[in-house]
Amino acid sequence: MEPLVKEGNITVPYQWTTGPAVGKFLTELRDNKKIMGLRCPKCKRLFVPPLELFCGRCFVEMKDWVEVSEEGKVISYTVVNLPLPEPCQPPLPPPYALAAIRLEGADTEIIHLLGEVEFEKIKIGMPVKAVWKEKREGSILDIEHFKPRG
Amino acid sequence: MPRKVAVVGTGQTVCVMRREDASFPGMIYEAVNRALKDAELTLADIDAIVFGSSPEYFEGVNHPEKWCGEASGGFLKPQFRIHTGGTVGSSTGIAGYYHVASGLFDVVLAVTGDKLSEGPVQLCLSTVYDPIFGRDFACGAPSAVAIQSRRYMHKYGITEVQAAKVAVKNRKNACNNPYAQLKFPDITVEMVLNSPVISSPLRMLDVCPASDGACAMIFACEEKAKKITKTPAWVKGVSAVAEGVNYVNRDWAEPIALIKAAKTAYSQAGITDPRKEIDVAEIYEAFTYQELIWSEGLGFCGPGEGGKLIDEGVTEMTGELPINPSGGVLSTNTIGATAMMRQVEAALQVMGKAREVYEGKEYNRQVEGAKIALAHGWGGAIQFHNVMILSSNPD
Amino acid sequence: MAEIKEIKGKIVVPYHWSYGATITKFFQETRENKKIYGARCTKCKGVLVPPVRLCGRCFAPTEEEWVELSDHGRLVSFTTVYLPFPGQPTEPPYTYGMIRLDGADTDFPHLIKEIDEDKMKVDMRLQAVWSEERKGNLFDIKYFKPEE
Amino acid sequence: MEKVAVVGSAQTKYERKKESQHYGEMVYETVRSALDSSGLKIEDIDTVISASCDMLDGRSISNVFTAEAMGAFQKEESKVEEDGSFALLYAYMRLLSGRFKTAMVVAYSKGSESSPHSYTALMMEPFYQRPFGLDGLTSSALQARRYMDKYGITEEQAALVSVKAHKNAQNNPYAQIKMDLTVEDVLRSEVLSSPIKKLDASPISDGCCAVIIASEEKAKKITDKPAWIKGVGHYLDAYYLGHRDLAEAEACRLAAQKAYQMAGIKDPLKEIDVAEVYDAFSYQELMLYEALGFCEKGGGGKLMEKGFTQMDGELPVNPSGGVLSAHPFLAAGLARIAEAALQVSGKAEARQVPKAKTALAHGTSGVCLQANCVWILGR
Repeated sequence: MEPLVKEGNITVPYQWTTGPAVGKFLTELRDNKKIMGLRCPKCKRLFVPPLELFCGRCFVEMKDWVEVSEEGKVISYTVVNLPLPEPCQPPLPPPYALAAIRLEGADTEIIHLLGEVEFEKIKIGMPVKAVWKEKREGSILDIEHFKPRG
Repeated sequence: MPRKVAVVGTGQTVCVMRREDASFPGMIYEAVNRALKDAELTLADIDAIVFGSSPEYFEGVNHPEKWCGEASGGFLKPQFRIHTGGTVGSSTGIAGYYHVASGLFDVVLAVTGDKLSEGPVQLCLSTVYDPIFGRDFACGAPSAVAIQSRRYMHKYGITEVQAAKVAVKNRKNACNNPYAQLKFPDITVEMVLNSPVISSPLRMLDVCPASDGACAMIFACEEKAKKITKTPAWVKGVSAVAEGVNYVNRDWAEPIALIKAAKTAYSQAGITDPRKEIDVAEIYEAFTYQELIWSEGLGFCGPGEGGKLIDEGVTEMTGELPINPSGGVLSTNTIGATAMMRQVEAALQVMGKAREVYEGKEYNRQVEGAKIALAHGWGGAIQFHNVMILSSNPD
Repeated sequence: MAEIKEIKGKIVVPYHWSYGATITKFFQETRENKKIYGARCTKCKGVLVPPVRLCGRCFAPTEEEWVELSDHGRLVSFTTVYLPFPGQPTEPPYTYGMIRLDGADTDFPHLIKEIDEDKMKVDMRLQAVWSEERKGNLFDIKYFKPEE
Repeated sequence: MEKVAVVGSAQTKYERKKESQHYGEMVYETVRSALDSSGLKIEDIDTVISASCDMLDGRSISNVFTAEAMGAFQKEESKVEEDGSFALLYAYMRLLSGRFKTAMVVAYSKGSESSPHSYTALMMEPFYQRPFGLDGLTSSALQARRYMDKYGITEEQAALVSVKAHKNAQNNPYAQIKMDLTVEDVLRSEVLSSPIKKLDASPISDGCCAVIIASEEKAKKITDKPAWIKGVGHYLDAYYLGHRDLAEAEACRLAAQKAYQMAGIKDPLKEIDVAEVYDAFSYQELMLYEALGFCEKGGGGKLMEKGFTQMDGELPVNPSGGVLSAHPFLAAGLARIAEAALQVSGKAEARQVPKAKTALAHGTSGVCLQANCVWILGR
């Protein structure tokens, strides 16, 4: 007899609490098409996107919300060719391009998709700009992707 | 002889069914800050961090210590995660102790938590069961403990009424704890007995709630501890013992790992008569019957005498050995932080700090003159047991 | 619109749990011969079911030769589950217990049927009800019922 | 401070799929072999620390069913849910406290029962990163590109790591992927997530590693060739991928500094004879050269090109074939320590670096080298 294997999924529904920082960031995307960051009063870094209301480096509260530009430049990127199995749920079938983008004014990178571009033409340092979804639901994907800027 | 180590600061969040205002890392940050404030330290004073949380399926994020890295104070600091199931809170406290006892670090922050409202708890807990033998009819923690409780009742003639008395005692005690979730000043034995059956013989009020919450504590070496606080809680004994699951002649009513852990911790602390020498105990009674079984395992009474212990009022706030002045796990269960809350409450008792004004209201769960306290945790498939003895006296 | 406080979602994680050769053989016997086997510890001589390779109590291997067990046994403890929760594999109420099969020294978990809960007693005698269609898993035994 | 040494170890052969072996049996067999390697019985072990992962096992509280297989029944036990190198750290702390004299450290996983994509994708928080399907592979691809861009590292230089790893693996009986490759082979292999190609990435593996440590008095009784622990450091970096410079393995640099300070090492390239590092992707090994101080920042590619880290180089790295040749999650970092200990004990057989006196081992947890644990072992 062949060794038996039990095939099965663990499927779990969640209602993840965003916390106030992620909550506001996503709300601003949805309602105002604004990309907001939080500035640390101590190290002065502007975190975009912010994960929490505190600076993880300085361990102090951040209250200073700052709108940043929807334009920035590519710091790194990858073109994903491999179809990834569950639980990865990429928004597009491969190939697609992911990038780390430094938005103007920010001191961190935002991870997002690159679109409207031939993959071979993607370059580090390339200027890009957010493309917004018409129907926004309060998700990081309310920005459809970033596209090359003129 | 290991280095002397003390608890010098503690912090708990208020536990509720759902914290809508904070993410999981947000709660961790809150507990860490409360502990730092309590010890009058800043993060710069912390040499290392140890993080603890329970099954990743609770929050649906693998390696949550990474997600909570910054929140736990771990940015560019030494940090790692302990995960041992229900014991994780106390296992993390014990790991914090060993960080300092090793001599590698002097001041160490241990932080634990879980946000059980993020997903369906019993579904996640059912994934503890073997996928081939038994997961198909598991009902989270209650059904396993129901099996244990029924066997215990059968072996020793323990009654539903005796178990219900534990529920009443602890829910009343919880009223004196600002961080507790279920406060039930008017609860009666009848109410417990009339509550619906969850997994027989366990009824709704025999069972702990599911909570969102976090807890942190700071351990320090002798030299630092004395500088940080006038009232350190000295760690006099620690033990964490495992047993198996389906092993030869397992007796569900005889917690052999607990018996061994207690013996080890008592011998380290020089305790020979635990019922007399220990002033207060915080034990992990996620279900009523367990407070009775664990009391036996801890040697507070003989085997089968757990029912008598509650009948005679020994474990009431006014009794000879108060158990769970905090309200215990029956009043609050975040799972991740739960066993650490036992250690924190035990520390507060020997520090004389189990009385406080919280948001303008006074809470007093202090056992007067408490000098030696015990904290306990259990986890896994009712197979891991942790015991910590804390004392107001370093020697 | 209201400020976002939570994001709903779900995760689906596929698994392929290997039974391994030992458990495969155990289920081969339940499937083909309606027989339940255990393994004897080389040290304490206790019989473990399912027949795992290791006696955890002794940290000793079990004997190569397996022991055939009865499909009758004694109910060590039981519970009737009433609590419903999302994703529950069996719909409540249902009863399951730990069964000490004759000849075994460990408990075997299974469903118990054909008896009212209030008639059930710890230590009562039970017997296996075998499935007509057996696939080589725990449900080759449909459930246990009171001994006839 | 109490002296502690590695006195025994065992590894399974790492395989794509150990279908005929239940995971508990795999653990039991490995723990038995580790005991045999040191001539100890389970009664001689004072404490057991393990590393495994709920989500990878598909069994929450993953040590529930393996505690017995690890010999932890009625023993002082705990679990560190990190790479096994961190589990060893906790065991080391327990021995340093003086309460225990011996410890068994066990780490295992069966990648075949889940997948490396699950394991790493589920590390992503659900708000900013998970919606992109990011996992260990794709996030590491972002890191690789950033590192290559910042320091002018080439794909050829990274490919050399893969060539070396698979070549060295041929001398390791436990390794999974053994191949004679050329740089061309690596460059031409399928692009998974640019710039990472199939042969830049580690495989999916099943396996277990167990390591026994003992305090001085015991260690000397157990073996005449203990591998003494000289130093250890562990540090954590920022979580969100955009909140740190992915080109820098900063947490690894700090961990190494701490370990060097403890071990009294000032010039790692000269003083360390052999290193075993957690190279889940080829380019990460180059980053680690820099973080571990084998060369200056950005010098990893050159160091590789010059052959410094080849078996016949000044500082051979991953004589075992490293993680690129076998990647059992959680066990992979502990296996680095087992290998480093074999090296300083002179027991590494065909992969032995002659006269190795001081060895470095590195483990990591999280994606993109977020958490790191660095060990120095010596004679």
